[in-house]
Amino acid sequence: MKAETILALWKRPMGHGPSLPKFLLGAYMLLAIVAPLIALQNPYDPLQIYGWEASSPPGTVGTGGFMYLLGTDGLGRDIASTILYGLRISLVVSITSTAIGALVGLTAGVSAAYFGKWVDVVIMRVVDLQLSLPTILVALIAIVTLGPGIDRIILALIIVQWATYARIARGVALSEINKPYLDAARLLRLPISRIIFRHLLPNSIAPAITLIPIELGHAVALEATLSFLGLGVPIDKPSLGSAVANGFQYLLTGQYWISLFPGLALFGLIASINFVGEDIRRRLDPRSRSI
Amino acid sequence: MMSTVTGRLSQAFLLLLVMSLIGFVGIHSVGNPVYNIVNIETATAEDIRKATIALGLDQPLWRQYVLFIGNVVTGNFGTSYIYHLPAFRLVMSKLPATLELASIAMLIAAPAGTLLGLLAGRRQGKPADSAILKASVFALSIPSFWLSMMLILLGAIMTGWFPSGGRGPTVSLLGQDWSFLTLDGLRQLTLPALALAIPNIALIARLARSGTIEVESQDFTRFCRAKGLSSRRILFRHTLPNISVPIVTIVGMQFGGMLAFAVVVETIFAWPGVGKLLIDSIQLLDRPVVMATLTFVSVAFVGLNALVDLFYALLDPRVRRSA
Amino acid sequence: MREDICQEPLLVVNNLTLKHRAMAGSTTILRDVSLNLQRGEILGLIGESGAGKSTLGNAILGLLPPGFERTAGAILFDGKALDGMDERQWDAIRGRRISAIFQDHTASLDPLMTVGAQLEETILATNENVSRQDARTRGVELLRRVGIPEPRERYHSYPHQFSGGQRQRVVIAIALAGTPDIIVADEPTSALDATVQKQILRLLRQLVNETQVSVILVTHDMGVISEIADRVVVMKHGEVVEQDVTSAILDTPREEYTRSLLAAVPRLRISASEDRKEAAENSDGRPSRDEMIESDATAPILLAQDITKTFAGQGLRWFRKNARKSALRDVSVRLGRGAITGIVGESGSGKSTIGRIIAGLETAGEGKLEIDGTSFDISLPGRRSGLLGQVQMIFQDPAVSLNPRMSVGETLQESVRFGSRQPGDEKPNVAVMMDRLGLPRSLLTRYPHQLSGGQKQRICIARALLASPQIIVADEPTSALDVSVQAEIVKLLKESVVEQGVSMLFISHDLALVQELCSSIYIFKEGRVEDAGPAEFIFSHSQNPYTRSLIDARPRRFTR
Amino acid sequence: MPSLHQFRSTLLAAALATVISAGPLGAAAFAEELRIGTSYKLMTLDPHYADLNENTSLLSHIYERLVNQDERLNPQPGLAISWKRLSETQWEFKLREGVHFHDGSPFTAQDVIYSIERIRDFLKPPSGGFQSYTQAIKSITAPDPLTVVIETNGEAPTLPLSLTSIFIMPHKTDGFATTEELNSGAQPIGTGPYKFQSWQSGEVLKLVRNDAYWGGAPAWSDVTFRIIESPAARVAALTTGDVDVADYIPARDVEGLEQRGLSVESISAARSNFLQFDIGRDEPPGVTGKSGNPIQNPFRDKRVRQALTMATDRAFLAEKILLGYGTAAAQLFPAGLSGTSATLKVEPPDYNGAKSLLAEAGFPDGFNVVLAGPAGRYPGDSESLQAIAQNWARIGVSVQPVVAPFSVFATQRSNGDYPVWYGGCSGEAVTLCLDAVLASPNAELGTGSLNYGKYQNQAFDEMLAKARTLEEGPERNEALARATEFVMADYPILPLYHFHLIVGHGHKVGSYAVHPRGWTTAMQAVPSEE
Repeated sequence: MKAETILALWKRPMGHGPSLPKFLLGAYMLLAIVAPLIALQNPYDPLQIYGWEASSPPGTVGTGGFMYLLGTDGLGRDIASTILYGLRISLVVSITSTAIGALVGLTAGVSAAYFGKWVDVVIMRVVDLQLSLPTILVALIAIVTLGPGIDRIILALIIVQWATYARIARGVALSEINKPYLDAARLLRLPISRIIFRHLLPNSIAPAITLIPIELGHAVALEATLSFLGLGVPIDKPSLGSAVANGFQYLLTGQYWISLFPGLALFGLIASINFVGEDIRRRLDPRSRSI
Repeated sequence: MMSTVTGRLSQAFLLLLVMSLIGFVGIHSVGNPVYNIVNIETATAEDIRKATIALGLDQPLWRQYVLFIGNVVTGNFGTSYIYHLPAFRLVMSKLPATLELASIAMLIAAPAGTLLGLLAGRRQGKPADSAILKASVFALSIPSFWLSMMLILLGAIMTGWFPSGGRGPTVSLLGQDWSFLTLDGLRQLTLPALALAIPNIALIARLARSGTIEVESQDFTRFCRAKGLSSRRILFRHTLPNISVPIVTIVGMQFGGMLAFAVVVETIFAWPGVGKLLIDSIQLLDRPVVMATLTFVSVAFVGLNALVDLFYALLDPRVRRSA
Repeated sequence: MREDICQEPLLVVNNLTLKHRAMAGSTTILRDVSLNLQRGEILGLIGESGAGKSTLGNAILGLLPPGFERTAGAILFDGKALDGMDERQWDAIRGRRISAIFQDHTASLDPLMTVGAQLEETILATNENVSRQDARTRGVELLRRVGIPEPRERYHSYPHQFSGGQRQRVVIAIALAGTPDIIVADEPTSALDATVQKQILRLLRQLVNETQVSVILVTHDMGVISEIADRVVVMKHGEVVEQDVTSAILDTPREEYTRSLLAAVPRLRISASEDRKEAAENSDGRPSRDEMIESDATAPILLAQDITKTFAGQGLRWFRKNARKSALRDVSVRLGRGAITGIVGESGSGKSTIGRIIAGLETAGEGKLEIDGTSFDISLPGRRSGLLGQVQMIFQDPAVSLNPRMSVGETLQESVRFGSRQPGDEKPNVAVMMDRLGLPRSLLTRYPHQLSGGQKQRICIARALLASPQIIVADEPTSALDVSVQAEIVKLLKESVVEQGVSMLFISHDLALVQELCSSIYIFKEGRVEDAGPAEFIFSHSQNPYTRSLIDARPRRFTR
Repeated sequence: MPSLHQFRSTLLAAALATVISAGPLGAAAFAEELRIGTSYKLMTLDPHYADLNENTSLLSHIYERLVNQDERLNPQPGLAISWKRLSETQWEFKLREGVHFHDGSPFTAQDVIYSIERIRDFLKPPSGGFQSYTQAIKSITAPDPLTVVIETNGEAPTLPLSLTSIFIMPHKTDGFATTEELNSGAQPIGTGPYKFQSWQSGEVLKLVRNDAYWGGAPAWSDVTFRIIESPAARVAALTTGDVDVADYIPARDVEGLEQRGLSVESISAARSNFLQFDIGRDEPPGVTGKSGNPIQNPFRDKRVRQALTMATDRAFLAEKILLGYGTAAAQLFPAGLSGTSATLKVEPPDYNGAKSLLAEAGFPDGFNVVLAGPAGRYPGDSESLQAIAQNWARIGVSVQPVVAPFSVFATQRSNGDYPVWYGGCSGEAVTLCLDAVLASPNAELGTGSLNYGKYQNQAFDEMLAKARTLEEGPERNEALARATEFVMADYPILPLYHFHLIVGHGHKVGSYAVHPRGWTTAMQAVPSEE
């Protein structure tokens, strides 16, 4: 990885010029932040919901005096508002878990590489075990054991994610350790903390940075999947995933809007994250070797 | 060679041990399976107590675990609380359904992904490449549950081309029931197989693409061109074999994943496979079945890894040690 | 073009100008380059990195990466313009008329295919009407011709089962498979050890003589040119500086640049053959180790005795990449106070390993190590043995020797701050050191990627010196640099040792460099000390056959 | 959405293709084979293993009971043609003549004794679900091969009702058959209208017609049960014609099925779902004041329970969540079944009244409460919780709905982790639910087994005890109805709804009689005339 490209990325994280994914992602973020201001209904407030208007098709004007732009779900919640609020949950869960997961994973990976021996063996055994299983299973086991709740989901997603970072960071750190500049650092008998934080870590996180958008996309999808399986967020505070799940049963009966619109929103969110991530990755790694 | 075998075995053993512990503790902390076995609406407290004792659930957890390990050593995973069948036999009976689903999905994904990847890699930077790349990002962005739902919406509800779920009629072969041998069975297979295949096509295509670019930027490709080979020959005779190692790895791993944990797709398409059995059993707290499934899975993973290694040796002479 | 009946040039490059288009804008890579190539001659293309010599080679092969654009001039082959042809037309040229050999013999061959299959597919692709059987016969014949022993048996081997030199021979055989008129040889020997390099060059000469094939030899090494080129084209920054027959270039260079290139090549001095004979009569030509050690009267600053290292041991787990396939057997080295001692050997001889063990970066199984009278337990990893910090190192590749995330100033300050000094010792001044090493102080705020290779290596030297060590191990400090820079660095090292009063272990594969710097020399072969002695003795009197073969592998021209 | 007609024609084509690919044999069997898609996964072939519809529904083709229950849950002759009470502790049952087991052996009193003793004495838990029905039986004798006399420990006026749950197996002379034996492929043998053919656990049960059936040849030559747990898949299988009958159709799919020309039958189930309050503890977990401070158990106050009942829009649950396939509930069994009250009515929500009642009880601003329930165990369970949350919010009670898989929910409920929860009760008679849900917990009497909230009402207990001594009949039903009316005035629970059992069927089936107890059998399906 060229230092110039990294510097360029720091200076201008969103790269040159606008593009649809960047715009979309920006719009998603904005919508999530201002959701309470623009949503016509707070779908998490039972007092604002008119149950008898459940399953209204898009365009119905309800008791609240506004139009259900995308229809209502089986309990009378405005789909458009549900999407806006669900977006908040999806983003908060995934961003928090990705950030903490990256932090934990990077520290673990670099420590494993630097200390070697049993530290390495223990950390990497856990990582290997975890990565040899599909993420969905790890997440399932974690959430089943941890129990329901948004904080538990975040925890489960951290558990799922840290291993990837740890493995990548360890790999990079190992190859960095072999570089002469680290030999030079060791020859100066620098304190271990200085070697790790001044030399090893700054040079090992760059590939992990490229991982963050991918993992963020994964986290959104995984949270949605868990919620879809009924193991995720509380039922009265639907995320995008559980909103889709709520509508799944109605899909076959023609009330397509209940799951179609949240699904589209979810898909657009993940796709825009992935496209922006792809863009960042391409600029950091011009040969785009990583998948 | 010996050390890799023991390494593998010890890893399998470790995997099994960890999974069984997690499974045990996890299920124990979640709830009491007894409530799924007795009719909660008619049973008395006494009934529940008796059933708990009968299942050995009154024992301290560590003793249950020791007992379980002891039984596993003799090949006995216990009897399903719910189905009252030997747990392992139950898992095995679900295997054909999963196996055929995963195989068909991989048979679609591997060639399609590889070809798309080669094409994109060859046309790096050209419209075909960026189209394939973009499509792959899209394909990888669709959560599998939503992909499955959309396939049902498009392939079943709107067009009526395919059934929306369930497994088709089966034909017995080699003592197992397979549904891909009947026309109807294949139709039932199509949508779930596609749901599993699409993300894998994207994954393999991206891998093949980056492999192609990497291999074709190497000196030997340049040398091949300098020595007068046609680019077609280079692609199929040199590039393809050289990118096949990572592809085989990912195919192996993904196949293993599908075999065990096509949870979401199997659930949505009501496909009676191992993944569905696992998630049902987790929900029903049917511990023997959960444990048997996890064991099968860890063994299958290690087996598949060994198979992938074997493939490496076939593909790469450098790996072939003096036999 | 003037008609010339007997000497129609095979290939003519006429005022060729090439540009490379990138996002940042377009850069001229070649400007107004003209040259021609006769049948049966070896044309040397020499220049330092960035001279555009490889680009020219690729242009002749039609293998320019995307982004290159010809803005003027032409390449004529056999009277036809090469550029502007489509891929199909190129297919008729490449392999059959123009073939190539590349630098990296390992990467040139498909690792998954037998050598025979790769030969065969080339023969089938470049010759019409050849049966598979014929192709095989010819393939075996080609292998024999390039000097592969037992070609029939080796035919079905994979590339990784050959040695480096043999692989390059196989590459040459494949290049010959289409009986081409021209072979573009891009640095064909620079990845090989000196002795092997010599053999390959000899083979190329022989093939040219036998088949009248023409060779365009792209290289940065004057030695290679001097060995086999008929004519030489000197290039700099995409332009031709001068061209002439080899002897004229070597003996009477017209241009300053050519002269500087020649001057920078280290020359090996060997005393008259009579002296050598005389010495041989006096001894068996191989001084014992004890003799060597006792020969130095003063107490050495460094004494390594009977160091043995096997790679089953530790170190492997930690530093996998360093696990080169070299072990050490009973290696003893001594370094006199204020002296520069050389360690010479080909790749895999263990010369780097001993350097790293002495610096405390690697452990060894057995052996004793004394620095300034203190002995260290080298079986313990660095920090625990207390060895770390005693010795500083200068590494081969300056590009990766500096932390890319730290400015030059930070790097040097760190060295001052953590260097090994007795309490009360005066701290060296970074700025003074910069001045001494000829580095502008403005570099202090720069980051490594903003520096040139030579600058980076000077920073590395500064870093090593600023830590105030007693000993510096320099591990091939010049081999990643251009010749002209090489000479400066060597000069700098020599001065530093004198000025700073340090002792230096200088590790290199280049005999001439070692001769220039070192007072005594150890010659390593396969993890053992093969020959050792004062520099004078080694170069003038040693009768050790391996030492001799190393000396003989030097280009004649640069050996005096 | 694309047209459903187009969809339907494609489906028909697909169904046709199925028939054709099935070959000539398939065509011949077409008219007489019945394929049922059921949610009931048969767990075991042991008829005495577990008292769950999952088992009994499918096994009732093979095995029969002494006494059957009609659609109003009244006892009807089964293998016993008549019964009478000889004394307070003695019952005599006359057995049906000319009944043979599938292996040809005749049905006699010995088989009845064997079956009852197997349950009472032999089977060990967990196969203990049926023991509650035999607990009252002291001894059983056979004066002649077609008569059994059962002596009970105490008074057992409802013994015939208990026997509606017990399947009769052929007796064995060499001891009792074990569950493992019955599961391991040994052909299960009963007297029922269909004979066992094959069983793949969790997937398929195949049956063939018992031509020697005492009640005349059954309607279908072959019956295949396909176990399809996912409701969507069951509906799909019915629409594609893969099955002729599908049970537990989600209400939301009814319209679609009818549009596609399939028939749907339904009946209010003999059961109810309700909310239960923790009344036993002073400070149950999950209840706090508006500011999050712990408060005294509000559910001990009848006014709070009444207010919450008044604020619950049960019609909404029935109409919107169950899409009309549910009846708003005011008691434990749907009105009309024996022992139910005709006067208890569901009132529309009265939020103002509820609010003032709450204020009277000392909660003018309401309180916070966790409302727990299982996910997907009963139709509309988790949705109901959210709808109730919407209702209660109007009177200031903020609800945090919590759902979990049933076993998790049940574990936590019995751990006492919830203050209010969603429950359900069903049974062969309303007394069962009155005993289990509303009677004070009493291990001796076996009452209060579902009374997790520890509700106690002595007057009601006495009324119930009095009714218990009465024999089946109008007098007893009247007593039960009065007791129900009495206890419901105290708002011990909050009855929500009686969901409807919905069964869909294709053209091959002319009519299907849904049974309130939720059984799915081939006997309920009448072939169409064509």
